[in-house]
Amino acid sequence: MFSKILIANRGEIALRIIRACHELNIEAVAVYSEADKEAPYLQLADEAICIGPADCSKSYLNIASIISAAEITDVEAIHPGYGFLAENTEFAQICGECGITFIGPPVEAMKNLGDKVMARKIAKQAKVRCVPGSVGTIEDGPEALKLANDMGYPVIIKASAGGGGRGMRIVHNDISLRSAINSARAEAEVAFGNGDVYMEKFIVEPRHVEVQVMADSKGHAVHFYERDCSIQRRHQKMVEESPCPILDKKTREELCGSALRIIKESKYVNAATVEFLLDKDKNFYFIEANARIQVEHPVTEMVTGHDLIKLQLQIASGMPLTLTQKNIKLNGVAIECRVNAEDPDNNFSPCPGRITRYIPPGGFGVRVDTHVHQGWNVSPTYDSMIAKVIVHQKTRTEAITTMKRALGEFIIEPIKTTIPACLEILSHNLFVKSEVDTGFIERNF
Amino acid sequence: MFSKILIANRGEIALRIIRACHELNIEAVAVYSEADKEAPYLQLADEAICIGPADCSKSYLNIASIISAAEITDVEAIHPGYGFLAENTEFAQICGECGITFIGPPVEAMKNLGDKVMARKIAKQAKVRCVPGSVGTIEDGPEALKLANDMGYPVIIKASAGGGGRGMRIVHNDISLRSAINSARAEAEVAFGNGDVYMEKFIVEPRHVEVQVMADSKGHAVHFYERDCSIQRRHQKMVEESPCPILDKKTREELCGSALRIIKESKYVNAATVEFLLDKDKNFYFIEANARIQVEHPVTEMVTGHDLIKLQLQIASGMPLTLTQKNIKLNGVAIECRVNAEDPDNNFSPCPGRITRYIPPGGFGVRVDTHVHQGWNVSPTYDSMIAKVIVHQKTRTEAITTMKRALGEFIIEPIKTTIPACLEILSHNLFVKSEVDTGFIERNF
Amino acid sequence: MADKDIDIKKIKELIDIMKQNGLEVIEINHGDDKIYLKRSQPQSFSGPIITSMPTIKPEMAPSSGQANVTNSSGSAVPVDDSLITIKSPLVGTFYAKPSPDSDPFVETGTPVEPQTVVCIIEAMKVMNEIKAETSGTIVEAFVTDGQAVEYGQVLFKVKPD
Amino acid sequence: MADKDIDIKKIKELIDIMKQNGLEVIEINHGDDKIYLKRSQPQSFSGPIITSMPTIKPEMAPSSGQANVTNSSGSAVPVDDSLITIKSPLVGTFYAKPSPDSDPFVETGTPVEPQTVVCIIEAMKVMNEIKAETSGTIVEAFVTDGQAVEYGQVLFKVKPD
Repeated sequence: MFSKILIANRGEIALRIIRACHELNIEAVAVYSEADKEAPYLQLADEAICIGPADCSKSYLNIASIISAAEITDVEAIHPGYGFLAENTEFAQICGECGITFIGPPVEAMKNLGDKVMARKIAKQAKVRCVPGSVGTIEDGPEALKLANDMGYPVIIKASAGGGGRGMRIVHNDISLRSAINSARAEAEVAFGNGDVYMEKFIVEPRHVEVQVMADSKGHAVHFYERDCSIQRRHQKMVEESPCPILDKKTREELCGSALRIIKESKYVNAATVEFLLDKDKNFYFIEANARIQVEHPVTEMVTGHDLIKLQLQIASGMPLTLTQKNIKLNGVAIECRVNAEDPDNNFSPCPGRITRYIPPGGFGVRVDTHVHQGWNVSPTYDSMIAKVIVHQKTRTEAITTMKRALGEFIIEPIKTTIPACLEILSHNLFVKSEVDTGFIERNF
Repeated sequence: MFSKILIANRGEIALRIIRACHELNIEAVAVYSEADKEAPYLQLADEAICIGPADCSKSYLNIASIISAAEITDVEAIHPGYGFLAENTEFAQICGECGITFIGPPVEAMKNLGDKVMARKIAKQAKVRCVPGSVGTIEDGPEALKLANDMGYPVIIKASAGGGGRGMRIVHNDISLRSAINSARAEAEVAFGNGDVYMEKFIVEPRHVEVQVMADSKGHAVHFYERDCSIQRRHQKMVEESPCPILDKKTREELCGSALRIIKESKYVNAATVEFLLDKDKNFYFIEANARIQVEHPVTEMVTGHDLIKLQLQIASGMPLTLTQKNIKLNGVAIECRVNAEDPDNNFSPCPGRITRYIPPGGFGVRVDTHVHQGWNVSPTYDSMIAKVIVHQKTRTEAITTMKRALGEFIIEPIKTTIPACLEILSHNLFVKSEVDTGFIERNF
Repeated sequence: MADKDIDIKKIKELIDIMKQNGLEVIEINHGDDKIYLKRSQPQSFSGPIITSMPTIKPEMAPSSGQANVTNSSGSAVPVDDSLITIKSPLVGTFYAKPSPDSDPFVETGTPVEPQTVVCIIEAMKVMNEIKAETSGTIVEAFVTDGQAVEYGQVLFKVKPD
Repeated sequence: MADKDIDIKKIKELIDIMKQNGLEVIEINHGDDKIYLKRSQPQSFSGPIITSMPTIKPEMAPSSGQANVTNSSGSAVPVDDSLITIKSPLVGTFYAKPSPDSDPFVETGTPVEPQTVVCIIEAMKVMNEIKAETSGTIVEAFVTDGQAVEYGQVLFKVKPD
C-alpha cells in the first residue's frame, strides 16, 4: 500500500480522498490555489502545498505545478479526483514518466475510452449494444444522409471528443441534417480543438443508467450495480439513485455484465463508470465510459457498503481486488442530491458568497459530503457544488421521505442553493412513481 | 398512526424524534424552556410551546405544564425521549388519565421493571439468571452476613430504587458489611426517598452488555441484538458498540432470548433495553431493564438498518410489529462516541459556553446526531452531551479507524469536549483488542 | 410631504420597499426634491440565531429595560418603560371571564390592585386565577378569551398608579 | 425630479444602484444639485479560518500594505512598507547557487537589478532562473539551498534604491 499520496483536486472530493487515505494510514498531501487557502480540509491533510493563483489553469489544471508539488513532497502516487486532470491523458502519462503512480486507469485504456468512436468499437468487440450510429466520424454528404435514413429519424450528431452537450444536435429530417453536421463540427472545433463528429440514433425519452465497475491490474473486475441519473438539467445531474427503480433482476444482470465486458475488453484498471441509455422497452445502449471516480459514487457506496475510494487506492498500489462478485450485494435504496450554490429562481446562475449560517442535516440514514461550513466563502471561481446529501433507506419511498426531511432541515444562508429545486423534484408525482427520463427536468420545471 | 404528538424532551433526542415524526408524516409539537428558546430544532417542529424557565423542575420535569401544553396543542400522544420524565410512572399514568397516549410501556410494566427487586423476580420467572443475591431487601443483621458468606465475597449492596452509583457499596469481608449496609441505606434514603437496599454477588471485571428489544401490544416481541457498553466512567457510558465483539453466536442467541423472555414475562410494550453483566467465562447475569429508548440506540439502528424511534411511534399508535425476528440481521459493526461539553483534563467537569467554530465530520459510514451548530450556546443547566458520532463499517477494525478519522476532523471551539478522551480510548491497545470491562476507564486513564 | 394630503397608500408602499430592500431610512423632502435613503448594514454574524418562537421573560415583573417583546401573535409590543407586563405563569387556556355569560374580569381601563384577578388560566382541568400583583390601570390586553397561552406569554400591560 | 409626485420607479432604480454598488447612503438634493453617496465598509467577517499554510500574495510586487506574511517555516515577516518581496512564481526546489561548488547568486547585501538572477527553482527537472525584477539590495533571504518552495512563497526581501 502507498505510504503517501498527493490529491490533485479541491473541495469535497479532496476531503473525501483525505478521509480514505487516513482510514488506510496513508499520508495525504493536499494542493490548493490561493482562493482555497482558508479551507479547513487543508488542515486535515498531512501537508498542503500552494500550487498557484485562483485561476484553475494556473493551479488545479497546472500540470507542471502539480507534478512539481508531488516531487518536492516525495509522494508515491497522485489521486486526480473527478474533473480537472482526472481524464487528462497527458497528465497521466507525465505521472508515469516521473515515476509517480496515477490513481486511475492505464493511459492506453483512458485514451481508448475517452475517444467516443474508439469506445464504441470496444463495446462492439465486447458484444454490447451501442446506440445505432456511424462506424466512425461523419461528414456532410450522401453517406450521412443514407445512414440517417437507414437508422430512421430522429438522429443525433455528437462531437467525438465532446461532453456536456457541446457539439450536439438532434435532427428530425434530411433538410436539417446538413446544417446540423456543419454547425456541430464548428462548435466541436471551438470547444475541444477537434471537429470530428459522429451520428447516432436518437433514443426518445431514455433513462440515464450507469454501472460502477472496478478492475484490478490482474484482470479481475467486479461491478457495484447501477445508478439511475436521469434527473438532469442541461446534462448536469441533480439527483442520483441506486438501484435503478425500474430494472428487473434479469435486465440488471445483463446490464452489469455488459459493463464488465467493456471494461475487460479495454484492459481497464481501477474505477470506471459505464453509461447506458435505457429506452422505454428496457433495451439498454452503451453510450460512454468515464475513466474516473464520479461525483455520485456515494450512492453506490451506501447500497453496497463498499468504500470505492479505498478500493481505488488499494488497486492503484498494486493490490489485487479481494472482492468477488458475490460479496457485493445491493442493500436498500440510496439517493443523492447535489447542493449547488445556484439560484433556481434565476436560471440556476451561480450564487457565490460567504455562508453566515450553516446547519447540516443528520440522523438516521443521512450522509453529508461537503468541504463547506459556517464562515466558508463560496468562490465564484470554481464549480458551484458545495455539498452532497446522500440518504440510505430500506425502500425507495422511505429514501425519498428521508431525503425530503434531510434537505428540509439543511440551513445554508444567505446564498441561494438548489435545495428548493431538489425538494420540488422529490415531491413530483412522476419522480415518486419513477416515471422519469433525461428530459424530465426540461419538461416539468 | 398518530397525526400529531408532543415531544417532552430537549436537545438531540427531541430533534431525533422530530425527524422520525416527519418521516412518518406526524406533526411534532416541541416544548422548550426559556434556556432553549434559540434552538433551531424548534423551527423544525410544527409547533413549539414554552413550558417554563431554564430550571428543569419547572419546565422539562413539570408534568402539569407538559400535559397542559399537550392539551392546548391537541396532540394524541407524548414521546418522553430518555431522561426527564421517560421513566416517571406518575407522568405515564397522568397521560393515560388525560386520554393522551404515553409513547412507552404500560404503567404496570414500567413500575415492575423500574423496581429492581421486582425486576429480579420477573427475571427468575422468565428463567433468566440474575446475579446471585438477596431475594428482597436486606437489613443489617445475621441474615445478611449468612447470605454474603453463602454467595462468597466480594458482594455489592445496591439501592432498590437507585441508579447511577448512588446507594452502592462493594464489600470484601464481614467486618465491612454492617457499615456498608447502613451507609448505603442512608444514601439511598437521601437520593431516592427510599432506603431499601439489596445484596448481590459482585461480578469481577464484567462487561456491560445490553439487548435492545421491541414489543407490540399484541404480545409479539423481537430483539435487535446487543450493545456492548463497557466503556463507562463513573457509570456514565462513553463509547458504545454493537455487536459485542467477544460473543459467539450461541451465547448471543441465549442472551437475546433471555431478554425477550423477560420482556414477555413483564407484559412489556414498546422499546426496552435489558441489561446484563457478562463475566470472564461468558456467563451473563440480568441486572436491570430500562423502560425507554436509550442514548445509544443509534448503534443498533446502524447494524440492523431499522429506525427504532419510528417503530416506537408505530407500536404506540397500536400498529402491530410487522417485523419478525428473521427480518432483523446484524450487518457489520457500529460504534458511538458521546461528545460531551466536558473538560477531560479537569476531571470531566462541564464546560459550557458559546460554540464559535463548528465543523462536524461526514463522509462514508459517519452519522452525527446533534442539536448544536456554530453559534449555539451550551447551557450549564442541562446534560453536557452535545453530540453523538456514530460510525458503521464492515469490521470492528474499520469502524475504529473510521471513528478516529471522524472525531479527528470534528471541530468544536472554544469549549472543551470529550473528543480527545474518546480518541485515547479508541487508540488504547486493550480497547482495540476488546479486552475491556466496566472498570477499563478507571484502571487505564 | 405635500401640504394637502398625506397619502397612506404611498407610505405603505414606501414601507414595503424599505422592508423588501432592508432600508433603514428613506427621507423625502418633496419641496426642493430631496431624497435620502439609508440601507441597513449587513447583519454581522456574531449574534445568536433567534427562532421565530416567542421571546418570553421569566417574571411578572416591571418591564423596565425590556425591548421589543414579541407576543405569540407576532405583533411587536412597543417599548414603554413605565408599563408593567402581566405574563402567563403557566401553559394553558386563557379565560377572560369567570363564566361564559359573565363580564370580563378586566378590560382596557380597568383599575387593578395586586389581589385583583385578571383572568383564569386552565391547565390540566384546573382553573388557575391569575392576579395582577401590581396596582394600576389595564392599558392593553394581548390575549383573547379561550386562547391557548404558553409560559411567559404577555397577557396584559398595566400603567402603574 | 418632478415637483408634484414622488417617483416610486426612480426610487426602486436607486435602490438597485445601491445594492449593486454596495452603497450605504444616496442623498440627492435636486435643487442646488447636491448628491451624497456613501459606500458600505467592506464586510468585516469576525472569523475567517486561517490555515497553517503560508499566506501567499499573487505578485512579485512591492509589499506595501501587506501585513504579517507568514513564510513556510512559520516565522513572521516583519512589516516594512519600504521593502519589496521576491516570491516564488512556481512550486519546486530552490537552489541558491548555479552549481554545488559555486557561490550563491545573491546574499544579504548583494545589489540587484531587474535582470539579476537571484536563484533557480527546479520544477519537473527544469531549472527555472528567477530574476529580481526590481532594483535594490537584498536585505533578507528566507529560503535555504535545496529547500522545497510552494507557489507564492517569499524568497527574498529587497530594499529598493
